[in-house]
Amino acid sequence: MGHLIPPSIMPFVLPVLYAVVIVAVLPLLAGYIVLMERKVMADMQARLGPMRVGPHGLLQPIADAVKLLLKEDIIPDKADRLMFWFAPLVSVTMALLAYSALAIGPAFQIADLNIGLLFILAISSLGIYGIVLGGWASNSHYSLLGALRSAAQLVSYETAAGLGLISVLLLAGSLSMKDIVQAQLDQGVWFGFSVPFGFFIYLVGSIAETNRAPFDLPEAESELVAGYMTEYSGFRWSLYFLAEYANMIIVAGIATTLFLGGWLRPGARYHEHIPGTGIEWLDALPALLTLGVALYSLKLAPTQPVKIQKIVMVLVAVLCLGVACVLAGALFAPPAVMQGIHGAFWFMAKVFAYIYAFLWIRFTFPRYRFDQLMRLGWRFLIPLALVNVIGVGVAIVLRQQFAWGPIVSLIPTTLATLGVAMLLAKDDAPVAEAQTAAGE
Amino acid sequence: MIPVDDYLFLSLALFTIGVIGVLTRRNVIIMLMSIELILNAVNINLMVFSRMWGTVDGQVFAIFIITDAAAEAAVGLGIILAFFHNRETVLADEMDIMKW
Amino acid sequence: MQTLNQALFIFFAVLAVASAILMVTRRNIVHGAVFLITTLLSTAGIFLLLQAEFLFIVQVILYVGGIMVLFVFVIMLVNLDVSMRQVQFNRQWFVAGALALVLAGQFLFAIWVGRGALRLPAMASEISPKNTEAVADALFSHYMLPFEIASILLLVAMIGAVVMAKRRAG
Amino acid sequence: MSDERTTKTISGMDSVNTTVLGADEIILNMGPQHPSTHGVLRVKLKLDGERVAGSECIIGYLHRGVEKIAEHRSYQQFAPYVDRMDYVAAVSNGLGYCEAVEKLLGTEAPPRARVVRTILTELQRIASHLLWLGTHALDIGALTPVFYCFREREEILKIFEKYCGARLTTHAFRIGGLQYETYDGFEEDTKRFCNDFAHKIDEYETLLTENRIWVGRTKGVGILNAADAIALGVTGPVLRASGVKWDLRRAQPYAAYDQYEFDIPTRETGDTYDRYVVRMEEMRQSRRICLQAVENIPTGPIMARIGKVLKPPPGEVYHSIEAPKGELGYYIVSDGTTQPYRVRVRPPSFINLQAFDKMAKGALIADVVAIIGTIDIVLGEVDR
Amino acid sequence: MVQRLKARFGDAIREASLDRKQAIVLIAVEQLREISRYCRDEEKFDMLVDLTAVDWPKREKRFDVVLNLYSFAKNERLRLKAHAGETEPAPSVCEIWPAANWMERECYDMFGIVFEGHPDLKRILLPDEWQGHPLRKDYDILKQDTDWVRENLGIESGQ
Repeated sequence: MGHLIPPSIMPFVLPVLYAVVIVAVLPLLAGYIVLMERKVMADMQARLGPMRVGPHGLLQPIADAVKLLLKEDIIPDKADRLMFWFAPLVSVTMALLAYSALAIGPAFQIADLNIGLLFILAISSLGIYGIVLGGWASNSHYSLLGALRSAAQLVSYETAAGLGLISVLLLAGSLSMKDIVQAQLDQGVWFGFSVPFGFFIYLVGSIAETNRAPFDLPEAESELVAGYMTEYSGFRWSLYFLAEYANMIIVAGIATTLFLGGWLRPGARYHEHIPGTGIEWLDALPALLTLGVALYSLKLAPTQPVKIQKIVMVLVAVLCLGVACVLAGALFAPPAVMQGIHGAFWFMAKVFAYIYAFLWIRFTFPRYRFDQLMRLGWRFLIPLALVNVIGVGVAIVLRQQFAWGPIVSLIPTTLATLGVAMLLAKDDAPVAEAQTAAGE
Repeated sequence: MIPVDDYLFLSLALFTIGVIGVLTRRNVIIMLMSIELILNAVNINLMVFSRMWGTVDGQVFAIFIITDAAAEAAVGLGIILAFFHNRETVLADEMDIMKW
Repeated sequence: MQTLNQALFIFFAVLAVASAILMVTRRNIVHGAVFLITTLLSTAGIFLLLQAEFLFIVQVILYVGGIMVLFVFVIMLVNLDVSMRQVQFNRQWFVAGALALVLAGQFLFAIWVGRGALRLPAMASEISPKNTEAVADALFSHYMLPFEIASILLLVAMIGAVVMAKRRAG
Repeated sequence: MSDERTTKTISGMDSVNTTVLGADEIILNMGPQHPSTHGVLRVKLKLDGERVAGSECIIGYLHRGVEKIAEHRSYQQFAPYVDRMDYVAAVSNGLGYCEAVEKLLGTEAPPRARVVRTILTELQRIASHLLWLGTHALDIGALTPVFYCFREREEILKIFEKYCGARLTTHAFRIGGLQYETYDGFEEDTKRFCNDFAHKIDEYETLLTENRIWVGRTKGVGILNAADAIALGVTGPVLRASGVKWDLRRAQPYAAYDQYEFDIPTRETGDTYDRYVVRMEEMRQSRRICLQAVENIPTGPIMARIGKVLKPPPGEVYHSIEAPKGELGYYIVSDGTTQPYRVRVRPPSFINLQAFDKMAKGALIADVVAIIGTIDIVLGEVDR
Repeated sequence: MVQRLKARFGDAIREASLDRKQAIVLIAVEQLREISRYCRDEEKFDMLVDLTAVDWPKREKRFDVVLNLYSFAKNERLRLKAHAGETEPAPSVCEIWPAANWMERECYDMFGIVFEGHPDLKRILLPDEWQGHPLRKDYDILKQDTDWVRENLGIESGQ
């Protein structure tokens, strides 16, 4: 195929292909994450969630998308027309741009920049403009307050999340996503386990960065009525919505690559198997999983009340069956192909697990007040992250000087950070009284 | 071997626009932004010559300029906010007294 | 590769100059800020062309992601529509403009004389020491002292900003 | 609140940003149809930046003139109106009114009726507190408790439906006793509900009480000390959370409360967290009362012997009961005819809402929502 | 307790009676504030449970201002009644019990009794520009302030 395309643009073909795939798949993925969120929320709250559109609400995202497209697109009359049109565009492009450095599988990566991680951080930090300009352009008091609050929140939690990442970079030694995963393979341990606090800080930081769960103050329904998105409707609003979910997937992707060993199969270290012979049973797991889903949906098909729901269920079953065959087939293919496909599967599995954790946290915790949110960010997370980074640095020095094992050297770090965390947490609680008593 | 002149022309253009911005505009914020523009023009020059000599000193110096721009912007905007808070105006002409 | 490189440079250059001009002339500051952001992003692009990846990232994160957010914050907090109505250019704009052009002319002449003398080495396919590592080494070896001074500078700036805010809020 | 400093808008563009930074306060209007004001309550907040400098509640959007209607209805005809006032706790409204008229007539409901009335009122108290907990948690951002609470409340409403056919505005009691005999499965249903309700409450406790964010959002918010509470006439859980151990069911027992022992939960600081703990404890106590009452429901008539047409001797009476929101009182003046001359309802929510301004001063916007939730007001009762 | 009141205020205490085992004391409206302060401080009636009014159109002093008090210490209730005329204002008890604030505003809104000394006496339930006081006996139940309805709601009121 190489000779068909003139050599000068040869290096650009594959990345462009991947980019097209990602941009096409993303809205669908975001839609289905919304469905997953509503389903998970429902079963946590002892109810069923969307069931009406398609079997078990599987067609709900498509219905939402169509509704959003048809909805009338209102622009407040005194709004700043140029900014109003430009703001959601900014946040969506930034969200999509950040995918370029994300390494889905060993092969499936648009551009392996050697400053991959920094690039994603930089681009996602530009997302703030979409929100701030959006809040400003809709020219209403509520959305401006919401925009300012969310910008302040993003800026402060970006530092916390960034510091959380640095502690991992010290271990990995490189910025490029592929090398980080490689480092985790060589050291045989996922960084999530070796630097637990870094993982915790990044988890909290990423939740705050995507305006979700306990930190979703900007669009806190009760006071500011959907914050900066108040004046948007119809397609424009769905752009913001898409940007938010795309950000969520990016953040999950970064966390998976850095803390959960990207596309590495759990227990990847014993991976030196010869193709066709000692395939570890773990490799077959993906195929078996998708096969199970296919059988389940087949069993469900006849029970669907409406005829077309039966067809949809059968369709879903066929789709899962196909994926299962691909995964099974890959087992016998040369290792490069097998790694590519299985890598992508494991990466997506971990991303979805991380997003499930997002949803889980979202439905158990009440919302933080704005000043508590800021206090948590600046007074608790950032100092903790700093201590963590120093701790990891010390651990690395220990490992080089006294050749301790990678794990052994990190234990003092975790203990030290734990101690500091307790210290900081202790003086957080009683502050609430003092502050309101002063206000009295 | 690409000639260096295109980059120099570009940074000169940005530099002149920045200077014009500072000198002619009345709004203080726009003046601050024009200063950022001038600093950016200087950065381009540094990068070009660092690339030409093949060393990284130029880039390191550019980093220092950016940090300095950050510090300058922070304090500058602080002053503007304080001034706006008291005098409700943002125009350079009306900032004629030192102590308000 | 050469033509693509040239095309990119022209694109970034034109974008930078155009948005710079727009920034200076716009009546609405928010539009001005957005145009400044486009200028900064296009200069970041030029850094990439000059194979300075780390600087590209620093420019994007620090300049656009940090300082410009500060600017946009202040613009929103400042009472915008009154200033939009006033005259945008001060009285002596004509004299200032002429002076600036004279200054530009001198620089132009200086560059014109040395035209073609300096050459950029060809676009190396793979930079030997990765750019980030090289900058890092330099930063922490030769430039240790300036690095510390820069950090003190930032500290002073932070304290200044805090004092400014506290006095106002007090 | 006389100086009405609205934001100065400069000609042309309605400037949004003038006062974001400006020194003068901005008037933020949480309008009648705000998602978290538990009904049509409008609060004008004077904000100094993020803090509330002063607040004024504007009510009356749901005013139906119930007291005027009462003067043109006979005693029995007015009973259903009473349920519409505090529509969340209709049964206890009915109990208050019926007992007030019985006092006016000088008669007493038979023992069996009194015990069944106590059981139904206590179930209604649990239902009302469940609704309060659900909406209060939802305002502060916890999305899950509201569904758990409504699942339990559903059980109670089923019992009401089986007993008197209606779920919300039940009109379960008649003056002089009860209209309907208890359906045969009544004792079992209540017992089953009370038994599995025990660990349900613990479920909410684990979800919220130790939750750092919940504590952070509620502790120290909307503080009301005992002296202010009494001066402002605040009653019910809000008063008990401020440290005053007073409950009408114990102080002046009515219906069959004197036969059962239950304790009265109180807390000291009187902030949102204490009110939350007091109400959770009250749900447990109500459950205890129900269990004791269901054990021995005395047999006997369910209706006292009073004529079809009630003509109470002229005079007046004031009778009050412990409704879930506070002391619900009825001051009835009769002029000997079949229609009451004047019925005055003492609504707990109306008077508790008065304390809102004292609690909200100095709080943040996000707390205003929590404070409205913690007073547990129902606008039907506030506006009458 | 009534003797102590009589000793203190003499003829201001018109009559004391028991109706359905509830203590009622009829007092002169001029002394309302002093008697209320006395009840709160000496007699420990520290909570004003309710403040309302009853309209007797046939009497020359047509309104009954009724205060229900409750004492936590003695666990007792007391009802003070005072006859107030249509025009002359009744003294406000807001300084003694802040709880009276909204209740007095409601009485003014419904009956038109002016409480002098009230910090912010304006209508609480009805819109401010509403004419007439609904709970008065002569205010027919079907009557409505038709012009307020027409100009604000733009509909011809149904009655």
